[in-house]
Amino acid sequence: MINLLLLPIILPFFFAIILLFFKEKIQIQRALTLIGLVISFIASVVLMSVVKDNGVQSLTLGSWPAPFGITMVSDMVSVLLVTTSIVITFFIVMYSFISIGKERERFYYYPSVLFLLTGVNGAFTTGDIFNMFVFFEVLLMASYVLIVLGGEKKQLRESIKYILVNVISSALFVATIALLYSVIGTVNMADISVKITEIGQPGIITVIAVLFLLVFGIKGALFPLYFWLPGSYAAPPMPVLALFGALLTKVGIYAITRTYTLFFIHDLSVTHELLYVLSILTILAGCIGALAYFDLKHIMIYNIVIAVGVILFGVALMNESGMTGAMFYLIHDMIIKGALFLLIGIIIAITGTSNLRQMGGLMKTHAPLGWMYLIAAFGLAGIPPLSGFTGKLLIVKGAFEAGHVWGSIIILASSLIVLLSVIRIFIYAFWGEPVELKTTNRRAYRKMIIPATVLVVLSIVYGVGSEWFVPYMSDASKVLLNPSLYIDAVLKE
Amino acid sequence: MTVIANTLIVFTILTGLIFTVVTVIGVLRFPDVYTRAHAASKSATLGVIGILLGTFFHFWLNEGLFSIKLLLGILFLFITAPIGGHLLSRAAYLSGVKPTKHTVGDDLAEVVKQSKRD
Amino acid sequence: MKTNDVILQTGTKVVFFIIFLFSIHIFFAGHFAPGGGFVGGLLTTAAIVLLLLAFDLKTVQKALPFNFMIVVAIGLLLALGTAAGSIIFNVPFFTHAFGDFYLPLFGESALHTAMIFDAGVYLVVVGSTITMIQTIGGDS
Amino acid sequence: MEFVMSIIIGILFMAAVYLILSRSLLRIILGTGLLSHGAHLLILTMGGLGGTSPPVLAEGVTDYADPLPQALILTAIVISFGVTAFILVLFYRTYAEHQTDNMNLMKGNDEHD
Amino acid sequence: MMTFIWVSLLIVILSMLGVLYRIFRGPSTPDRLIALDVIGVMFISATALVSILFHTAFFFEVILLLAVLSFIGTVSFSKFIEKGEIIERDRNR
Amino acid sequence: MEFVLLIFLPLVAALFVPLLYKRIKNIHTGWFVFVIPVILFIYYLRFIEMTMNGNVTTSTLSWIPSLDISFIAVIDGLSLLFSLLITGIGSLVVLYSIFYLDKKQEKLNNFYVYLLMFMTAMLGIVQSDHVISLYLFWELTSISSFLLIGYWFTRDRSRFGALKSMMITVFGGLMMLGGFVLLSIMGDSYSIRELIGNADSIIGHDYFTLALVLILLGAFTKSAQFPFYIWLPDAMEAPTPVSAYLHSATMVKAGLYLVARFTPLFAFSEVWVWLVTGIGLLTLFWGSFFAVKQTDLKAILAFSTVSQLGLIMSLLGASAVAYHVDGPDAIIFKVAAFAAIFHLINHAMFKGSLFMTAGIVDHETGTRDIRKLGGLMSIMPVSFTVAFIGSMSMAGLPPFSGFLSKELFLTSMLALRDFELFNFATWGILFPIIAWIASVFTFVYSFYFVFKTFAGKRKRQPLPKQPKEAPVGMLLSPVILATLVVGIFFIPNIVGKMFVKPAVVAMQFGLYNHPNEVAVHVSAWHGLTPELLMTLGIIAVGALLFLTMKRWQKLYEIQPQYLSLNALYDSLMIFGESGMNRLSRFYMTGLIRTYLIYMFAFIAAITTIMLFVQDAFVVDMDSFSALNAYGVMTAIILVLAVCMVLFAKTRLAAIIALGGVGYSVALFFVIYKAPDLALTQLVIETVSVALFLLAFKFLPTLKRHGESTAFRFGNFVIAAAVGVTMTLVALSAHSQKLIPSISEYYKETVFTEAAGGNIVNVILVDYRGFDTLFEIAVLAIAGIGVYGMIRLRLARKENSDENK
Repeated sequence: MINLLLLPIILPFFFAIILLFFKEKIQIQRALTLIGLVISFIASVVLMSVVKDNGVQSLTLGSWPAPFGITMVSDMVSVLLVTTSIVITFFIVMYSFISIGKERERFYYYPSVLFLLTGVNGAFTTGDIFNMFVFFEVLLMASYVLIVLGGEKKQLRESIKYILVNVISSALFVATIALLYSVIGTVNMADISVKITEIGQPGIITVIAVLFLLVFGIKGALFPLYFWLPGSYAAPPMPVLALFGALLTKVGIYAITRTYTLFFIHDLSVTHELLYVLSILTILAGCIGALAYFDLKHIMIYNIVIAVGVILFGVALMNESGMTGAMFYLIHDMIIKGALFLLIGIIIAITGTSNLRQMGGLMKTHAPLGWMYLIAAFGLAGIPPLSGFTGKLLIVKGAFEAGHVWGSIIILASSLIVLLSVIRIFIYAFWGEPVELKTTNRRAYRKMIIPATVLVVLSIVYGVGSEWFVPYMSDASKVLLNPSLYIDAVLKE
Repeated sequence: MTVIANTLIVFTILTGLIFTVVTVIGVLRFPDVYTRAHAASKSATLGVIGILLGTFFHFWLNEGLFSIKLLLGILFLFITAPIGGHLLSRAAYLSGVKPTKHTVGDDLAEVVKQSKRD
Repeated sequence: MKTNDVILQTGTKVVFFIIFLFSIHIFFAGHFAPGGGFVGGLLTTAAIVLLLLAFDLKTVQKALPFNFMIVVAIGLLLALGTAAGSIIFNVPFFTHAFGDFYLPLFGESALHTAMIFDAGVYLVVVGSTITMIQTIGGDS
Repeated sequence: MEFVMSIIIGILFMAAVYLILSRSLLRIILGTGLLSHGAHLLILTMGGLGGTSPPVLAEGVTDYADPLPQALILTAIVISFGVTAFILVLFYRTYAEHQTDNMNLMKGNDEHD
Repeated sequence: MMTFIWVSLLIVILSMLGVLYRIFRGPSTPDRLIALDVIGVMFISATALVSILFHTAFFFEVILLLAVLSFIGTVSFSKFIEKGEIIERDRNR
Repeated sequence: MEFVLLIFLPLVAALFVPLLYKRIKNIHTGWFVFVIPVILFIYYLRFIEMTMNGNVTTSTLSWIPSLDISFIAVIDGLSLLFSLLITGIGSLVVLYSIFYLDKKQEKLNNFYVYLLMFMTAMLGIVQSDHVISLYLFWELTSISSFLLIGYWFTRDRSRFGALKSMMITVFGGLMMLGGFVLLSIMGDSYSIRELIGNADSIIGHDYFTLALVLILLGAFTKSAQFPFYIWLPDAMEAPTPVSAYLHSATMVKAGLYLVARFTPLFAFSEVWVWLVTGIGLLTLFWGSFFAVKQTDLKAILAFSTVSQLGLIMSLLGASAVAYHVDGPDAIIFKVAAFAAIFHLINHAMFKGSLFMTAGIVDHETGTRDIRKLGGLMSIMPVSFTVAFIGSMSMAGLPPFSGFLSKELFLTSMLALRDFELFNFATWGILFPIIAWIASVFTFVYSFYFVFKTFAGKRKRQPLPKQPKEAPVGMLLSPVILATLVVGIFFIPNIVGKMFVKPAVVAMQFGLYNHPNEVAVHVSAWHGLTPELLMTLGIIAVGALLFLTMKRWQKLYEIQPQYLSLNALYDSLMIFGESGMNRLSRFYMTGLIRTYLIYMFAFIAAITTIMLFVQDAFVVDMDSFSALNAYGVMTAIILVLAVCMVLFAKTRLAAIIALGGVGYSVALFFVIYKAPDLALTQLVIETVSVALFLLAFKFLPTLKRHGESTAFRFGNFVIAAAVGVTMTLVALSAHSQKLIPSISEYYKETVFTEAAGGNIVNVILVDYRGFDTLFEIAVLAIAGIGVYGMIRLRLARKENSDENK
């Protein structure tokens, strides 16, 4: 089954198309979406085991030899991300059943989600830089639809900003690919890597590297390109926000990671130093935002920014600990962000506001929610043995090994800020004098808390059972640190 | 043969060119929209048809390619150009562009006024 | 004021078919000459737009009673199906097949699965652009 | 010629950025349009402007233009068409809801309550 | 022969530039549109001449296409000027 | 037996607590919980024999073996002592809580879950040999104490105190983690004992001092040293059993434990001695001085805890000096180690009992305000006795255990004076002086605590509750502790032999081979030494100060509120909220234009800088193709069209101009031999124009919205920067075509392999068909989006609902 690595992309795509036929039949849409996701998940798990056993899988589409057709590559990094994305989407879709509303469901909400997943998985898997652009567009287009679906005033206003920024970044992306093509005449990622090595990364390639960083930095919310993110992400309904928070910035991070470990590895003192500085600044900027707001959504959104900084910091180190840590943290962040956004969504649904000052005492009425939230919050802050710890530990270790003392101390201190920001939510929303709640539907509440709980449990398993994941993560970092593994798999013969 | 062919080609293209130049003069020099539209829709169409015919002959006679596409194009232009000219003039009139002072009569004005009253 | 568009409508009836045929031609020409699914699709769209301009949404809807969203879906399925056919033969995705076949009516003719893919492209382009134009035009 | 093209690309980007930074929604859309034109021309230029014949097989022609950038541009054109259409509708819907097309009045919800 | 075509092309292009003046000058929108229509038509001529020069038939599609598009453009612009909306929902209402 | 598992016993038991609480209503849940620490205590007693012989036992439970992370439990003298304190005092606290907390009113399930969790955490800290698992438990104590302090979560003070303690201790913990990681890199191991074994390689390392400071930050925050002590008084919002547990015997001792544990590694550092001793003494003084200011019973005890912790800390610092000296001098610093451990035990006893009595007073009178209390002696005789014993021990008076350790403390401080290492000589005199002054205040607050509460007259205004003696059950625990306080005074050497000496051996690793070598003999009477004189002085001056307290207590009011450390913390937190808010408000304007300006400016700047710094700006005229008349003309048309877009006054003109730009681009495609592109571009441009015209019905006319000249100029500068950058980069990239394109392949194979003629189209449907597949997907999604956007209008629905 040589096409196996395509299935996690093709299956959501296929089901999304099928859903287009069932516009008014919401029940069928729901069922098909779940079925599609489950099948995709199975495919991705099989793929993961294949990658684990046989190393990097690659397939050049259309039976063309490698640099000429489009190559799809599944290494451990991509397959991990793909699997996690599918899992998270699954739970968010489950959550959407209750919270998104019939209206949106009728207007192609589920197909859009699946298209988004297609784009995300495609971007994770592709081995061709222009094809990556296409997948970026798929996921962006789907995200435009999702962010604006419903047409509320605020949504429309923020969508404009979101789309504007992404249009600019897309144009820049195309331009950068063009520049790269001009210099080395290829768009296949493995081939690019080989050719850059051949010419030894002259200055112009370094400039292109910086441009790539900027392009992906816009998508991945790197300082000073993240400004658009908080406002835009706060606009759409909660499941969409959860989807964005868990998946979208990660695509940018993945792209930076990929390009900065596969292409631009011959002038680390410039490119990676820049990445290093920017990621630290990203962390700081995220911390400022996370503290500045009293709005649940905004606090969480700024935590996305912080996480971006932490992960890229790990990547910038370019040593084994840092890279493994970054991978650990990346997956952790996807799971925990998904969980936290869902939990916050429940809080907002219960209290009817996202302003912390108008909440209080939920512990008396919704204790399980409180405990789930607290666990997730500690997980986010990297309290052992929860999921964020291993990654952060390894990143810090990597930073010390690389001699970046202050960087790692900032990372550690940022954990404190993260903790403060999320615990503040706990203290204000769950502790304190209870405020009067609007009457909520207990059944809906119970249905909503299930997917969130499962995600939290997953994150706990991920943290406590780190041992099970270490081989996968170290495989991932091995591929990232040894581009030859990737190249050999693509340009075999 | 070539000479005859070339003569034909040159003749048709030249005709086209002349009409084209006439169009430009018309569009630049005529006093109002309606007269310009006249120049544009009639002579421009003739101009392009001439040049296209020349091209058609060139490819047919010199390069041995009988292009249906070009003929189709000529036909198409022949049908559409007047429609376009008509629509533009009407649009201009209905959007209230005044004709030049030299205009003798304006029969449409009555009708428009009438229907506006209704 | 209320105007009739008799000239336009009559012309359009002819011109529509010219454009449509031209678009089909361009679509089929695609593999060997400039053209292909995109341009073909867009040109068909242009033809339909012309119809919409000359008549109105309701009339065109009656004349072309498709749900264009379904057309999009069919097009996507067609494109994906062509590409995914290779999964059955366990060759890399998107491996096209071509060859000379003897067809009863057309005689010896070259068939290329890429054509089917291009047809998918054509349908999607037509479907989605017309959907957009119809919905915008139908907006109040 | 590439020199001229590079300057054209610069001008397109410049005009696009200028328009995108303005206050009026409509001008912003115009800006995004120009931006994509700039990007497409950039690909074309970067592919090299040489080549005496279009990349369609013909007898006796050996010097074809580089087909790959053209294919990439085609993809990009279609995508930006989709995006432009979407943006257009988004903008007029926004205008309908907010009753303004002044970006300054759509300050957004970075409210620091 | 080729020289003649070259010269013709030059004339056509100069004509286009001449008409371009009308686009900038106006004074009314229909004026501009007419000029635009003319430019579209001349564009077709230019393309035809270019294809003679280049000895290639690939631009014939372009020619036909330009004709089609120029027509559609003209129709939609004139409808826009006339009615403000180019596609009506139901004109019999 | 794998005793590492026993660490988790309380945690596992905690899982059953909610169940028991729900099912069994009649019996106080505390009774079930009580069993756990008792079992553990008895279990740990068995190890005394072993540690007395200086033996060590370990037990491992692996967690992430691939990363070399596991739970390694070690029982040696030090960890055993702490384990016994944790479980022993834990049992007493649980016992006490059974009577203190009402089973009907309180959410006992939560309380005991937290408490058990905390117990696990503490056991984990003291038994962990692996730094990562140590850190894990360390944070677990922070979390469980957060929950315990915030137990009455509706109270604002509880929330505040919980957050404060967590922030400060977690901060320390994180820094400590950094230190641990550094250590593990330097010593190539996570195991503390292995690290100590590799001390030689660590000491010379560049990061040695940094690691030391980071780890000390952890210890200082947890042990409430100056200036981090501020969380401790606020933590008194917790129920009293919790205070008794956390702040006498366990949590705050974790920092001391850490310092003791790492002494063998860091003692070689001068910085260590200075910091630990200096901060310890400063804390001792500071805590004791401000304890007298407090009016809340528990606050007095909190500050006394701070000061006592400082005392022990300074002793630990002094004990590190033992590594620097040989011979007879060393003995005194070895005594310091003994004193530290010994005082730690004593402190656990008397402070536990004191907290419990404070709780009893609170419970029975309804207030903890010392100004309202007085004369309770007759009503609550047992409580008074316990409090008296505890206080006297704290003040360092015979015949209570505190006296003995206090004497040893003074001895050590005096020794530091005489000791000429690290330039102590000049400043050394300060050590005994500060120690003495601090001890005076210790004396004062001890008396203050016990006598203002129990002695004197009853205050006139009635207490919230009618005071009475506490029930026997509640008194049981404090009485046991008080008995121990007295008992230890009479058998100090047995205690020393059983507990202190094994601990000292573990702490001063490498100096001894066997606990018996610790040559310290404690005796109540050791002649008329300077220490004794100092004690006498303390009593005299202390008594005087206590009697005149009313007169000078006002002095505290001189210190303005805003100069305190609490104010610093508060302002930090406020800065974290409103300050950050203001900062963020400053640059997060909500205007997309602002954000775009940041982005564009950054993009242009960094790209241009890189271009020149990397010497990448090359313009190679030879690589360019010749100027082409059509090209130039098209370029001119394009630029004209762009200008028209820029300066268009009406929207129609703008759209026409945009179309013009599009057509010019198509013209370029024609010129540069791209017929497919030209076709597509033309059609798309036309369809787009049609779309625009279609949408114009809904769009406003073109307005500038009062863009000022400055505004436009700003836009222009940014735009120009971006434009110039793009030009420069494009030129450079084109001038450096280093590797020929791969597209020759397509030209060669298009007919033979792909059976096509139009290479571009074949690339689109075959070579790169995958792109096309998803590109049409983009178009399809755009269609969906447009459809949904126009047809689905929740906003309007909302509005119309409101209008009804």
